[in-house]
Amino acid sequence: MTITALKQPDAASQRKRGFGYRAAKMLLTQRIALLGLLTVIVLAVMVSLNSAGALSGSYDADYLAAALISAVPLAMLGLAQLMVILSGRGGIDLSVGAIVSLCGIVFGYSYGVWDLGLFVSILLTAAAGALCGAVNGFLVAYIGFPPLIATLATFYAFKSLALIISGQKPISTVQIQEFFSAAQAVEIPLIGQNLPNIPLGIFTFLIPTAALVWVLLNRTTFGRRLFALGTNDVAAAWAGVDTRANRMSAYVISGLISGLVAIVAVAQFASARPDAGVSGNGMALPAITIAVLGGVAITGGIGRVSGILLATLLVVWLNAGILLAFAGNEGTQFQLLALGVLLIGASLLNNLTRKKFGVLH
Amino acid sequence: MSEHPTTPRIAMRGISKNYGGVRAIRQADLTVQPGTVHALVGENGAGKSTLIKILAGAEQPDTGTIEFDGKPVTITSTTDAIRLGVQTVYQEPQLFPDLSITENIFVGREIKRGVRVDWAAQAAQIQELLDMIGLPHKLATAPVGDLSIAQQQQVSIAKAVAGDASILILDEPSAILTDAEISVLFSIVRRLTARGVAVIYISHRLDELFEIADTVTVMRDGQTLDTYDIQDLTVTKIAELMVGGILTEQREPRSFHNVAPTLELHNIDLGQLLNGINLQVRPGEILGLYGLLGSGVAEIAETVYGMKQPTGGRMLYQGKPMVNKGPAAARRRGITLVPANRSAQGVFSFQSIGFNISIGDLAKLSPLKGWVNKRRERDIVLDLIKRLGVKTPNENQPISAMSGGNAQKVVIARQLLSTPKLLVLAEPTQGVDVGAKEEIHRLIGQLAASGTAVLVVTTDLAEVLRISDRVLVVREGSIAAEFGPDATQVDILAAASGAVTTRKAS
Amino acid sequence: TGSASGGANTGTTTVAFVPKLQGIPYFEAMNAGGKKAAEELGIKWLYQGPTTADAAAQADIVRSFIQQKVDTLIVAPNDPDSMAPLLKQAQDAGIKVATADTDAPNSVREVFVNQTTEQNHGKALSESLMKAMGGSGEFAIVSCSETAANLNAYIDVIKKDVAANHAQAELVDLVYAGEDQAKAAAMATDLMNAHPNLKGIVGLCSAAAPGVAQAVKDAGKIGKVFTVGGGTPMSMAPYLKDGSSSAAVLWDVQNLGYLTAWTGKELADGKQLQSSFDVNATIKGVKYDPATKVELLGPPLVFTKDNVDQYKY
Amino acid sequence: MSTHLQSRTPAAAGTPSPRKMLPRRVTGQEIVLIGIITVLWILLGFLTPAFLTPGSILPLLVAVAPIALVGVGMTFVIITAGIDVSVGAAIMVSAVITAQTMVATGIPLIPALLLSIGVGALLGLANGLLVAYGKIHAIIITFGTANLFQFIGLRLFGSSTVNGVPGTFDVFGRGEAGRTLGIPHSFAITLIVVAIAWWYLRHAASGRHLFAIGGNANAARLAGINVKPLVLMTYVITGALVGLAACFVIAQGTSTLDQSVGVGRELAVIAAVVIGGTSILGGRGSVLGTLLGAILVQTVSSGVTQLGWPSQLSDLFVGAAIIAAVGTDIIRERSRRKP
Ligand SMILES: Nc1ncnc2c1ncn2[C@@H]1O[C@H](COP(=O)(O)OP(=O)(O)OP(=O)(O)O)[C@@H](O)[C@H]1O
Ligand SMILES: Nc1ncnc2c1ncn2[C@@H]1O[C@H](COP(=O)(O)OP(=O)(O)OP(=O)(O)O)[C@@H](O)[C@H]1O
Ligand SMILES: [Mg+2]
Ligand SMILES: [Mg+2]
Repeated sequence: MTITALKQPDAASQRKRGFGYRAAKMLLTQRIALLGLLTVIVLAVMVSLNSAGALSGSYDADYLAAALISAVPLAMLGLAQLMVILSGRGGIDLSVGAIVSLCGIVFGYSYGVWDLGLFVSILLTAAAGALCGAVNGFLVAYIGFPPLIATLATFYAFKSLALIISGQKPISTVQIQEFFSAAQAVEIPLIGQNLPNIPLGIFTFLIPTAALVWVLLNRTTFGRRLFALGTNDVAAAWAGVDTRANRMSAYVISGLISGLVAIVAVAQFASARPDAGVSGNGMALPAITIAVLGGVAITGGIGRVSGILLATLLVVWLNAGILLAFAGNEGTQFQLLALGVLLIGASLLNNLTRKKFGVLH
Repeated sequence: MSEHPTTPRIAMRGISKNYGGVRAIRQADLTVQPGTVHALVGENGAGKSTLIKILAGAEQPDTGTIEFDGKPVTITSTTDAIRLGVQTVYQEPQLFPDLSITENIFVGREIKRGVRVDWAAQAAQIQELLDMIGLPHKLATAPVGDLSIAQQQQVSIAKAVAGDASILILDEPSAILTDAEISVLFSIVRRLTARGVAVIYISHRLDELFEIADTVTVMRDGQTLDTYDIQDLTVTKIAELMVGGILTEQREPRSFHNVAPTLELHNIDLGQLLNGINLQVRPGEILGLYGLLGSGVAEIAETVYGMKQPTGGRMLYQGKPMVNKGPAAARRRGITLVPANRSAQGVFSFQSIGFNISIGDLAKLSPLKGWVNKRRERDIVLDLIKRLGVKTPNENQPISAMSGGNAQKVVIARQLLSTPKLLVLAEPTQGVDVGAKEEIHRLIGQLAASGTAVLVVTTDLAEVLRISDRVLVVREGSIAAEFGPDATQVDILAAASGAVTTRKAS
Repeated sequence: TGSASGGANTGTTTVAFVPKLQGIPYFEAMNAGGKKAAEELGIKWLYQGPTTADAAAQADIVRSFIQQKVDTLIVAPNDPDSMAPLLKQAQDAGIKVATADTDAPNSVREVFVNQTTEQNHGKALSESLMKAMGGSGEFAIVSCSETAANLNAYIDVIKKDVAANHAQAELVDLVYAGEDQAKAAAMATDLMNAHPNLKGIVGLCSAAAPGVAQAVKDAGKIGKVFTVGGGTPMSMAPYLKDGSSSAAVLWDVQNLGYLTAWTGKELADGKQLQSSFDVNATIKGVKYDPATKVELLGPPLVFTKDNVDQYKY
Repeated sequence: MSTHLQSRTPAAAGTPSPRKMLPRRVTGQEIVLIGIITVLWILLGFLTPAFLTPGSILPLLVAVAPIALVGVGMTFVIITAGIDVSVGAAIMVSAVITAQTMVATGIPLIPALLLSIGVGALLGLANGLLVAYGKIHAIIITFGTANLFQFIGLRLFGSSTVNGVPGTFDVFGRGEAGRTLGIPHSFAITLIVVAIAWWYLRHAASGRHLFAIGGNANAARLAGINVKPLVLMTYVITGALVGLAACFVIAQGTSTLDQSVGVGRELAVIAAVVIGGTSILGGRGSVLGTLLGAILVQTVSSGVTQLGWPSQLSDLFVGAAIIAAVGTDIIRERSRRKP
């Protein structure tokens, strides 16, 4: 009736508007378009700085490929945050870093000390991660803890447990040291000769995880239910969605992914460190940052796998470039500046988007 | 009455407002005289709420002027509006769940001594206000979050009345109130108009306008059509103005199959809320459940659907005992429900229409359990959109961009993914315009005709009489009376409000 | 790809050093020593550290230096095990690799520039403490990171030395305060309360050493509780002077930085290190063990109120 | 006439006295916390006799002060349904500017205090403007500004420490100079701030408005409350208290200030606030609870050290304390909401 009468002229007028308007709208409403553009800008600026000789090392394909090694844990934990933030009601997981620490020790013992073999060790570690996630999920979904609080509590608890069960010592037996090969850069078969070597973790961990999460979210009914309860918890319950079980599953998956990241971290560091995920600023805050930058709405129900992956690429390549652009201590300091500006800038843009175009994707 | 002798309290001229691409209102005019009740009517999405939000300072217009008592004013915030004496009861209660009723009523204009809130002075005033709206005194300190929706609406009204209003705006206040509560509201409104307050009254219950309104402005497609004296109008006339055509009353005769009941409730209890509920509904039958808010009528629907677990009694479904652990279990059995509160319980706002429909039965989306086949989803969704006449360019539109009536159809479509054996509809047409209401009623009739047992839970008297084969009246957690289709509104209302205590055989 | 001997730099030898973290006096003093060496030896000295003592952040920086194709890459690893593979990667890229301050024993590093042995350092700490405590009484240790290998090694040495040589002294508690001075002070306060007879506290790292001294000062227990620790001279000077700290055990950090840079140049030039050598007028008698490939700056330096003002870092 | 309402009416029977109109003075959560803390202190008093001595309690209270102080601001922020994860980095910036100025100019106590508070308030203003007027979720904004503040702080440190910080702030310290009649000044100031904040939140109209904003920001706007300035104010207050807390942190540190100052404090502060019963969803909370929460956390970590247990255990107990405290709160709320 009336609504279509109001809408149709709008659709028509949109068709009439020029390419510029549509491009701007796409950049603002499609987070991945914006991230893609930013990544291209970063690459272009760095490459031109490079050819102008303003960088202290060459910003080339080899370097970009080598930098991808830090993309693996970052993007995977970003995906873990995607799952829980999507589930709504303030979903967030502050404990992922602590789970990485704890599960790293589990992997260190099972693979490096008890010698259970790679396959069993991976299963055990992933199960430990899922169990940690289940604790979070139970507190959030069944008891009704706000996620920020539940995961803050388990962050403290898991972090402490990792130190206690490891006796504060990293596990670095021969097996663990040799496990580094799992993180090494490899040549891509067939087409690899002309391309730089890519860190193995991209293929063994990141791509499978990303594919799995994508399929879960976009091709399974679980994904539908997750989006539903993230968008409107009450409506989901009335539509027959078991909100508690599904919300809990999101946290279990987040824990599971964190468990896998623990294996990546062990491989990358050639040792199982009880503070692997919490030292420095920890792994949780960067992961949340990646998720937000990747366009995941903190209120739930909106978010895409591609956004996480692109945001990771942007941050990792930008950071790598900054290290070459600023010598000395400034390098790492300017990384903080860049991240802060990106995060606030992207959020302000989101806001503009909502005002101008309504919904955001 | 258009040539009123006095200066209008408010004169809005040439008001337009766009939301992104949506033109919510276009060149609307509204002139309201002091001491009158001015009704604003129009289909869902006609722009009524938007127009009054502009007056209340909650939204800023793109174009237009506003005059207050003959002087031009600019209203850029709710503070500006409140300063002019504009008090508003919004369509959705705007309250603070953790604060007490007293604090809710005084929030924003506390009685103060210095910076400190004068609790004692507020306490003295609150009693008077609670008396006026008919809420018990003991609720003064209760957190608003503990109240029922209807009580919250009453608090909103008290809040607006407590302010020194020169204009009182009521946006569909009656939609969730019972008739008793509405009559309290009307007496308040009359008292205020007697003091010279101008009241703007928005409602879809056209019949009540004849009780309270002096003038009526009709809106359509974001425009104000014209303003009429209430004496010059009838319900049919208003409805015709609203939809811009002639409404034909059509009652399709329903054929009633006398077969084994789909659902039987035997002495169902639910804590203090329900006691000893007995009812039966058969395939093809439409059973109306009428009750005032708080009567327990809503709880019957929730119990059947598995949202609440009965504390006593038996439920039989297709002749077999049934325990519904939750809505999912009910749906697996073929019981679906359209919830009463569309925005809170029904709609996944920024998701697409397709998403909003298919969430009802994800198992249908692929032969493989747990899997989503996008093409199959599209086919199913498009089919339902067509069957229900949802007005949308495609199934990917977010449901938040739709009018109330269309959104309601989407929520109904969700229940029809597989033809339900038992369909429960709670307030199926609340806040839905006349045209859409018509279509929804026809749809319910069609479903019944195809063999679905239908349970309609409503507080809309006209509706329950119009579509039901039988009407059960619920009062204080029990079935108070049963009526056949020949009952009158008076019979039912009397039963619901306690005048009739004996059960009348049908 | 660029030539083998450098991308951005042309001709001059480039030595890069990655500290555990930036902004703390210890590593900034090494940086100062390295800069001085660079001026005197005509090399290019690069210094870049993470903002927190984080192995992953450090790895990113090491990777960027590999990319810059420096001639020599020297690292003070936060996590020796995780640094080993990266050093291998650097070596494969034709870069000379070494460690300084903290070793990565299972790596391909060609030299470890050691300030002093863990044995010597631990022993100097325990001897200074025992001297202050008069060889008897209860003492406690406030360490920093739970996982720092060198700190844990010092703890072992102290335990053994006290057990062997000071039977009346007893280690009653060991706590970890992270790299946080205030937390170290709070924990030292708790230790003094829990053990009223406590006579000594070791503040093991450069954050804990001033922290424990401050706690003793605040508790008004100067002269009753004695502290020693691994603090840098300028941060320890006030405490050494008021007696809340009896001794700070460290080494000449600027000289260590100088030696690090010098060693980097030697490696780049492909020279063989002698078993004992002098670097300049102040750095003399450096030992080198070809079997373990470890350079040794010399014995630890004990700062007291008498000599602390000679060191400006 | 309102018979139909009777089955749904909650709350006690009878007309309330004006006294009952007042918001509750002490919440259930606070009573629980007082109980837990009392039990813990008595228990620790038995297990380690030194615990209940002034030499142990006073430093504990001094250590509580900065966390509780920032916690007061954080409580304001969280009541409005916001959050500020940048307070750790903001402490760093305030502390380094103040310490450097003291070293360079030797300014006396009051100007130094004002400087630190001013810097903190300025950082809070940046947060507040972005949250209130940028209309972005507070957690995102403050994650962003946390990075920016950390950048600013590190640049100011200039890869060095601030050495020879004068003892100007010793009046807030752990030592003898920091006490009068045995009461630590820093804790006394914190108590005063808590008391003022408690009164403000309970009795001042604008204090009540903070609860309204947290309960339903749109309804608050529609009720004519100036939401944005009030939200802005909560961040500025948090910033100012961060500035004051930075002075306490300097006083509790050594004569050398290094760049680890403030790092990770935000989580400790948030932990204290949520243990104190403030709802992270907004609309409900108390500063008294926050103070008690901070005391509980500090008691746990001091207790673990004094008992001679491995210090790594204290985080485990903090985690457990959060779950226990918030869990009882959730269960109590739920049982209250059930008629
Ligand atoms: N915030 C908004 N953003 C986008 N569109 C909006 C917004 N609010 C209203 N609209 C659109 O503006 C039009 C007018 O809406 P409005 O709420 O004023 O209608 P109404 O007459 O009050 O309808 P109802 O009877 O259903 O309450 C509708 O098409 C609606 O979808
Ligand atoms: N028994 C009573 N009868 C009538 N009015 C009362 C009574 N007790 C208190 N009041 C009124 O209620 C208001 C609040 O009381 P009061 O001034 O004691 O609060 P307060 O001191 O600010 O807070 P608290 O009660 O927590 O100490 C006052 O204005 C007082 O006049
Ligand atoms: Mg409306
Ligand atoms: Mg009083």
